[in-house]
Amino acid sequence: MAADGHWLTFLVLMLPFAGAAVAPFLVRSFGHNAAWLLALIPAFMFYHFTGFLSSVANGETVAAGYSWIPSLGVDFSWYIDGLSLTFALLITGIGALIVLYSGGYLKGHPHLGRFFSFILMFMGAMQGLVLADGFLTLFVFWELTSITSFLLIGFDHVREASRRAALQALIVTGLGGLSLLAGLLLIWNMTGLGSMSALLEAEGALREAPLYLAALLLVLGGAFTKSAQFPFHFWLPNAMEAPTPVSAYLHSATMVKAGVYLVMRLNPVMGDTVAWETILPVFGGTTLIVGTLLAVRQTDLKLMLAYTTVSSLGLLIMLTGFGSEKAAEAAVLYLVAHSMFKGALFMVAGGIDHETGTRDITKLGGIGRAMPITFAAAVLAAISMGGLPPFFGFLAKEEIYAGLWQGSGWSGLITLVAIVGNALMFAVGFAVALKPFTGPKVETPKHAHEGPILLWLGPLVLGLGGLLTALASPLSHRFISNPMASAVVGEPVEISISVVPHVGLPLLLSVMTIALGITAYLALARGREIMAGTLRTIGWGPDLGFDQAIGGTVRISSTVTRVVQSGRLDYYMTATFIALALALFVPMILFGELPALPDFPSLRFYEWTVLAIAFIGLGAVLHARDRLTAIVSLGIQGFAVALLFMLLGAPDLSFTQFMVETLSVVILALVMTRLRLSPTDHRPTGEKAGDIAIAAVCGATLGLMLLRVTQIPFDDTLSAFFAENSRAIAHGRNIVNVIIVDFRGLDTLGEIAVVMIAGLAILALVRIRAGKPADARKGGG
Amino acid sequence: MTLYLINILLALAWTAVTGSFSLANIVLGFVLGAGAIYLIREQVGSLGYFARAFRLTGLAALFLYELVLSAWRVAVLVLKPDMNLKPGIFAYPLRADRDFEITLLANLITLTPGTLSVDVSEDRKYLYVHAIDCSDVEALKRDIAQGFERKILEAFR
Amino acid sequence: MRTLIFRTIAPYLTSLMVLFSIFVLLRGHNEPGGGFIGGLIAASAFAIYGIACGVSPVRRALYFHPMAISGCGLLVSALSGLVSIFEEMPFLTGQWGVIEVLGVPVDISTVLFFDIGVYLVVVGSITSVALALEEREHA
Amino acid sequence: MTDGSTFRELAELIALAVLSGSFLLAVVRVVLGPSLPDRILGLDMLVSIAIGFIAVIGIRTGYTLYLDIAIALGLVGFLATVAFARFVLSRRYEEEFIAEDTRGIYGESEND
Amino acid sequence: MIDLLQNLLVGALLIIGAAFTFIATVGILRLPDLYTRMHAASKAGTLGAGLLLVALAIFAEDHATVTRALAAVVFLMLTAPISAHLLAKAAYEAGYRLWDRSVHDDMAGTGKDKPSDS
Amino acid sequence: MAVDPGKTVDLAHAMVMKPVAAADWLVVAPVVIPLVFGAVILMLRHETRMHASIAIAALVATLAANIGLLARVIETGPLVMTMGRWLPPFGISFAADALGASLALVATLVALVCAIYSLSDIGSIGRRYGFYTFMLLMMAGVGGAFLTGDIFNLYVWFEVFLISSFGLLVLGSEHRQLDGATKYAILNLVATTLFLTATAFLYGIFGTLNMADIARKVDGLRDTAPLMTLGVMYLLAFGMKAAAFPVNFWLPASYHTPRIVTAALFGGILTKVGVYALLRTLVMLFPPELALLSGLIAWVAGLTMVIGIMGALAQTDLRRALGFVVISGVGVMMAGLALGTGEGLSGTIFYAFHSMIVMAALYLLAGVMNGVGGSYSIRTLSGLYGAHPMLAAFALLLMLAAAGLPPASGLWPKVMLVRASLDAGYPWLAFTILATGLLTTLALGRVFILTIWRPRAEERLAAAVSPRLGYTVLAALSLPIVIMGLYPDPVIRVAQIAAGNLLDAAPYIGTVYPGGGGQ
Amino acid sequence: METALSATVGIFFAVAIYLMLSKHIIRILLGVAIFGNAVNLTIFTAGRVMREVPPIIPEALIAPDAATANPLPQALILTAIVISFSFFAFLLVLAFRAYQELGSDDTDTMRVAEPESEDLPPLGY
Ligand code: NA
Ligand code: NA
Repeated sequence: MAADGHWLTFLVLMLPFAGAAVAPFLVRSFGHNAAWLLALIPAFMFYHFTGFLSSVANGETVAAGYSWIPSLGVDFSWYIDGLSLTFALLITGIGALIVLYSGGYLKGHPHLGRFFSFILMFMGAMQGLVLADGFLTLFVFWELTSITSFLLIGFDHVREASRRAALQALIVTGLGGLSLLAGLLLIWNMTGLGSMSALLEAEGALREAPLYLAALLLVLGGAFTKSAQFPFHFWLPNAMEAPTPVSAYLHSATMVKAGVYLVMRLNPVMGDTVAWETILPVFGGTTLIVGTLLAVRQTDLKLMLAYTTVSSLGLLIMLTGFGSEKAAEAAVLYLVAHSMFKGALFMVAGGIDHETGTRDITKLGGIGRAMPITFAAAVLAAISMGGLPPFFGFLAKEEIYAGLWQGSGWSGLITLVAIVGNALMFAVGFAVALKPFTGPKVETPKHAHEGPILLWLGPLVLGLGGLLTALASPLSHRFISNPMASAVVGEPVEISISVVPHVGLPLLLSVMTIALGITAYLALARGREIMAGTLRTIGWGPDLGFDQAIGGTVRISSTVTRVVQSGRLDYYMTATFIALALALFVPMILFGELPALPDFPSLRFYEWTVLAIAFIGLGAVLHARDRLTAIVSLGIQGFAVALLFMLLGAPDLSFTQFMVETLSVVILALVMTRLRLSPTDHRPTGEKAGDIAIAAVCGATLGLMLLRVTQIPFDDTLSAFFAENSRAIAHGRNIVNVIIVDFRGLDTLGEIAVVMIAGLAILALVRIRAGKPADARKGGG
Repeated sequence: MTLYLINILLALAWTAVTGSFSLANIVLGFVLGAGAIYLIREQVGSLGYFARAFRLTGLAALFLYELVLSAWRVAVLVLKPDMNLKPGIFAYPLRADRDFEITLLANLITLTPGTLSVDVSEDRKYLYVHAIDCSDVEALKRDIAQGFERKILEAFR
Repeated sequence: MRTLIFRTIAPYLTSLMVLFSIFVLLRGHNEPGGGFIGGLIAASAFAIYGIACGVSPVRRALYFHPMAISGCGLLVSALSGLVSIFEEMPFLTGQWGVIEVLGVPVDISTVLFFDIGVYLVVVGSITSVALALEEREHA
Repeated sequence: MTDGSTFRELAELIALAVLSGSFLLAVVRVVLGPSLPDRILGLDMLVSIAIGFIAVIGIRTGYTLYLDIAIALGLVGFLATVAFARFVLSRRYEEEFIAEDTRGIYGESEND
Repeated sequence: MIDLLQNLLVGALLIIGAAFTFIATVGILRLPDLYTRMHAASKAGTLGAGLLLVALAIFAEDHATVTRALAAVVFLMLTAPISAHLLAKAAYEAGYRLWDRSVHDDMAGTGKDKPSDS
Repeated sequence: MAVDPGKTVDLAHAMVMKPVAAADWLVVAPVVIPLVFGAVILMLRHETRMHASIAIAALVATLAANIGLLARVIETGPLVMTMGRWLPPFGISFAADALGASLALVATLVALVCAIYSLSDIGSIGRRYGFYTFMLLMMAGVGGAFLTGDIFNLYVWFEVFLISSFGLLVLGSEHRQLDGATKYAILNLVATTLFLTATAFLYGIFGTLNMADIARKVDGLRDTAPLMTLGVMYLLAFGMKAAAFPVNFWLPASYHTPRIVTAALFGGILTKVGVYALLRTLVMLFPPELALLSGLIAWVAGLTMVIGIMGALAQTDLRRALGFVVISGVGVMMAGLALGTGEGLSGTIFYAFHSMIVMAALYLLAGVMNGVGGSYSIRTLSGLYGAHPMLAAFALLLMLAAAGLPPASGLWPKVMLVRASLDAGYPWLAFTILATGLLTTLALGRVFILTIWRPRAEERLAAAVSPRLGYTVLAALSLPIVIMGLYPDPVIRVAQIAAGNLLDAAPYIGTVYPGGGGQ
Repeated sequence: METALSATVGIFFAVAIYLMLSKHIIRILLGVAIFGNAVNLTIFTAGRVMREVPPIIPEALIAPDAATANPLPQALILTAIVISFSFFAFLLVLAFRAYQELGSDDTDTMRVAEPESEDLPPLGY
């Protein structure tokens, strides 16, 4: 990968993480004013990216990076085109405003430094996500956004709702992340292409790949969870537990758009298929309607905005997946507009909350006089949101209707969905922007007055941004909309729409939307009641479902674990030996590894006697009425084995076996001295039969295996070598002993280590007694 | 004890002189050494040494005899179709009072006919003996007193 | 179990058995036996001593803690394997030599020390177990 | 005519046969008990028989190296019996245990 | 001639030794109580094993074997009575009563048969 | 007749005549050093103050030897030493390839960190009754298992670390320990005994125990010998050691019972030895059998992952939950074994490195949490964030690592395994691996929010134990976790070399038998 | 001979496993001991069997002049015996201590590490 000249971009990619590292120290020195310093980081990044504007506007792209994991063929690489550049500018630009806003909003918070760290880390992750070229680069940043958002949502971790929301976001987006990873790896496997730029170049490769649909579903799993598409939308409103700067930044302007970004990014290579153009509009449209309906139900400013965000995300997905070039252009315009107006409105909501102590829209009114700048910012944003000229939102809305209406029934349905959704969003948007500020003054917990500059600068800039970008639409189209739309569509496109209304169907539809919106605005209180009633009737939703899923998972896990890990040794042993029986029996039968039929063994009478003694001993152990008899009987079989070894030319073995058997019995006797045991053990007959069956199968198969093994011609090279060299080189006549101390001395070294450790462990067992911290006796010396 | 050491030294000298360390040669050296000491018995006061050696030999012989005899009796008893047993434990009053003597006596009693040492009383005055035929306790006591116990006391005092 | 009869004879029996165990250890290279069996016999001897006369006399007789003896044994075995590093030979290569003791040539080898290490480990560990259990008995 | 080795070999076989029988009988005592000391006695007997067996095998095969095993067995078999005796002693006052343990031969079976 | 004598002696000792061993086992099967059985084991058993070892000693050619065989006999003689004593004492003190047709028991009432220590 | 054979026999027929450089001793150093120092510590029973320093010094030396060994193996290929100078296969060969050397290195690193943490976790009684001896001997056993080239010798080292782990497990004799140790000991004993039984059959078939020798003989015996049954026996025996479902019971029954530093040692190291043995036997010795077993092993892997993580979800006691997390990790490693491909195996090997460090760190983290929070129960443990933000940072990092999320080490092996699964036509295995990652996130995420974030109801307790030492060891373990997460390339390279050595045993065999023929 | 030993081994294994399936530790331990013997006999048989000729080189020879029993399995078994003895001793004492502390040798009743009635972990957040 070409590295030259791109180090600055790499630095910019890393810069927010460095900022995260120093943020706590800056806060320690400068308090909340550190925001000014820290805002320089995104500002610098923004500045860096503006440098790409002209070349990207000319249709150039930058794909660069460093070799990261060559052993896996993975690069750390980035790709700058209209799409990623726009996102990068939004992220850094809004990011700078958010940093400032945070300084005001969380002024005096004991963990402000930590907050800045988190938000900067998030910024780095989000920026990396949109710029990433390599799949794994993308995935890493994708997951980092989930993790940092977990930290940010849970920032106010003392509250249970915060913790719940944080975990919920982590799990839902984590689910999506893994789905995305699977999708990306599948794409990589199918096409051999591991980066976006490569994929974009080989345009048709993916669409024709055999598992296209699987890959699509997996990738969409990532996109839909991240972008809160129905039915995964529930985590987003809950994430409003986060401090408002987080809501404004992550949950409206940036992170939730990651899914939209992904869909847009893949549109040229995955779009234009029936699946794509069905799944996206259906889910997007549903999300749009559900989101707006739920938004109507809310009284909390942030929640109202959150649900309209859900709707907007649905709208974006619907537009991107619709399949027409115009719709894609509309998505681009709407995305930019939304980032500005929604970010502004969230900050306004936060400002109101900060200054009045409440966010409940029914408890707010008439504070416009006290907070004029905030009011202005709110109105600016709301107009854009309502799609009124001369704001950027208006351009977007015109383009939406131009893109969706194609005369067919399907497009009619989609257009209808868009109209209803837009109208409701219009209503909610203005409700947020007007209701608290206008009308009679309502008493609020805190006495409202205008906040400090840090609190109103951000919304005001963004509100004005919606106006300026629209007014200067040729410029914004040239540098922003066109390059981005080209990237989404996959070929150069030219957007011409401007603030000057063009008479036509789109304008008509816009007027319809506004009319419907005003109606809805006026009937908002009534609509709220209806929705509340409806939801009460349904009584269940994905949010509740999440709790049930978690609880259910834990419960099922617990049940399964209780069965599998029963805590009873005899179950464990039974399972183990059933496994052994199967492990021996099945392959032996399946692969024909049974022994040939042997001759009847010819043994000498005393050899038979020894075997008989062994069997009698075994029988006695089994039959023993009490354990003591069993122990003594154990001695018999050990004794018989020792005799057997003696008869089979193994004096050392016989010697050792005699000694060991005797000592075992001695230790048993010493140990058993203090044991008061019930004389018998009970094994129900059924259990007995099962145990006998298991034992018999294991025993029989092991015996058969041994017989089979001995029927193979034996290679005695090793023993011949030992016999030849035992005395000649190793100076010992007892070959067995020479093996033990010389040929295979290492075995013996390990063996005596075992003996030593066993002795020590037994000493520890005997001497250390629970609760009594010391070994009582001094006798240990 | 000193004489025993001298005897061993003589045996070693013998083997060194003859240049063979074989077992037979050592035994031969020991016997010859004993003979040499016997020659000078009056000068070195070794009468007790030999007397004790003879008594020990006598004890060993008695023991072997009794062992074979007892084994035989047990064999006969066991193989008889009708075992008319009158077993029991009796307390044998000890004359020996040194640990070593008591132990030796107890062991010898165990290895010999129909008797088996079970325990020594706390005050070491009595040896409890289980006899397989306890019909005449006094005769048993007499046998022990005049057999093993006497021989032991002779050998070690 | 500290009966007069047993107590009187146990020390002799113990020394006899220890002697026998060393015999078994030393001839292991040529005849059945070796460090492990020798160690077991010696440990049995100490166990008998302990049962007959109590644990303290055994501990006094051994002087070192049995587990220290065991550790020493492992060390001896491992070190005897390390000698060969000086001869540019692999771990556990037997080194043989003859030293003169009072004019008598005596074969010594690292292999012998290895076996002695085995012996010590076994004596130490098994004795430790036996004594610990026996001691608990009278606790 | 002969150096008597035929007789010796015959004697070896007889001894082995007799010892085999003894083994089985001793095992029967161990298995039957009825009391713990009876079983211990049986085990002790087994050791004695094994020592003899080793001697006979030594003669029969000419490998006298088994002798060391016999010596060790004698010594360690002793240890086993000592330990068992110790075990028996330690349980001395468990009336219930002894009552059950001895019922078979000292109690009912003799009287009934 | 020496060979013949040796073989005959070895053969005889083998048979006698084995026979004594067998008798001992019959004894421990037939005799009525633990204490009487111990007579069989400690006498006939020891003698049997001892004789077989002696047979080996006579059969063996080298001194080392002879010495060890005889040492084995000595060990046996040394340990057998002690284990008999310990087992008998332990059994008695543990409360294993004599055979009910025993005629004499001087140990009864010495305190050995009932709890004496705590 | 004085036989002085050394002069009359041509040693070259029996012995390696090439002098052995001192540097070649690197291959046994990881065994000999801990063994010797373990014995020395035992001899100094009462000098408990010296124990820790000796143990740490020994482990540092072992670590150095391991580093040297791995460097050499990577540079020049497998390194062999046949003990006693005997020609292979007559002597016991130690044969370090990238797999064994790298696993030994990571295990030693974990042990060293645990030894440092033990300074605060193990008192003088524990030391006196052998904590450090157990620990060092366990490491000797683990090192031996990783480095030996002889299958019976492998059994011996298994037993060495097994008995040492018994010692560690019972140290303290608490009730739970005794119960846990009983199950652990009996089930593990069954496993090693099965291993030994299989080895007996193997010896009966091959007439040799040297793994290189087996590898070169195996093709000639394929038609005549019951190798399938043998392979299944090894699978079962080592699967048990690795705690694979359905023979994983011993692990959750015991790992939560001993001192936390012991649990960390176990959780980090022990199961991986089982995984290693599976790789060594099945991949290197019985590849066609492995191919036939692939489907079965894949099922085992999947079930192990799922059962493991479900167990973790169901626990209240943090340590018990971690025991189940260990099991689920074993499932992930088994997945690579099932695939049997280069990428799958290198994923498994990388995952083993990762899992050793992360699981040890998680247990140590639990220990520190207990130290400052006074409990292992997620029901009562809470409010740690306020007083100990560093702890929260470590907890988060380790949670991410265990779940396989960036920027920690767990991501890459999972990526490799998922890719390999897709390649090998096991999409459901890939799915299971990923789903397990999600459930791990859930399980540990719950732990995180409950113990770290949830505020404490009552007044915060003063920390019973200073977490400083805990932070030190957590930092020491976090460093490799983050490095492996951000720059995994060197580790992947090692894992790939190791996997390559397994799949193509020729270099391994060639090093053990330099002449090509051998005998 | 191998046939008889294989059958013997099978019986040993069966008995051992049956005992190990018991609930009582002492019986399980007896099973473990027999298990060990079974494995030793397996190793022995797998190395093929030969009667009576011990692998010891006669004094007069430099190497055996006739076939002897296979020494390698014997050496392996020695190692295995020692190891299994060590484990047996440990398990025995462990069982003893467990009995002392937990008051039972029934594995069903000594469930301290994994108690029977464990409630669910907290389901909240
Ligand atoms: Na583990
Ligand atoms: Na050995």
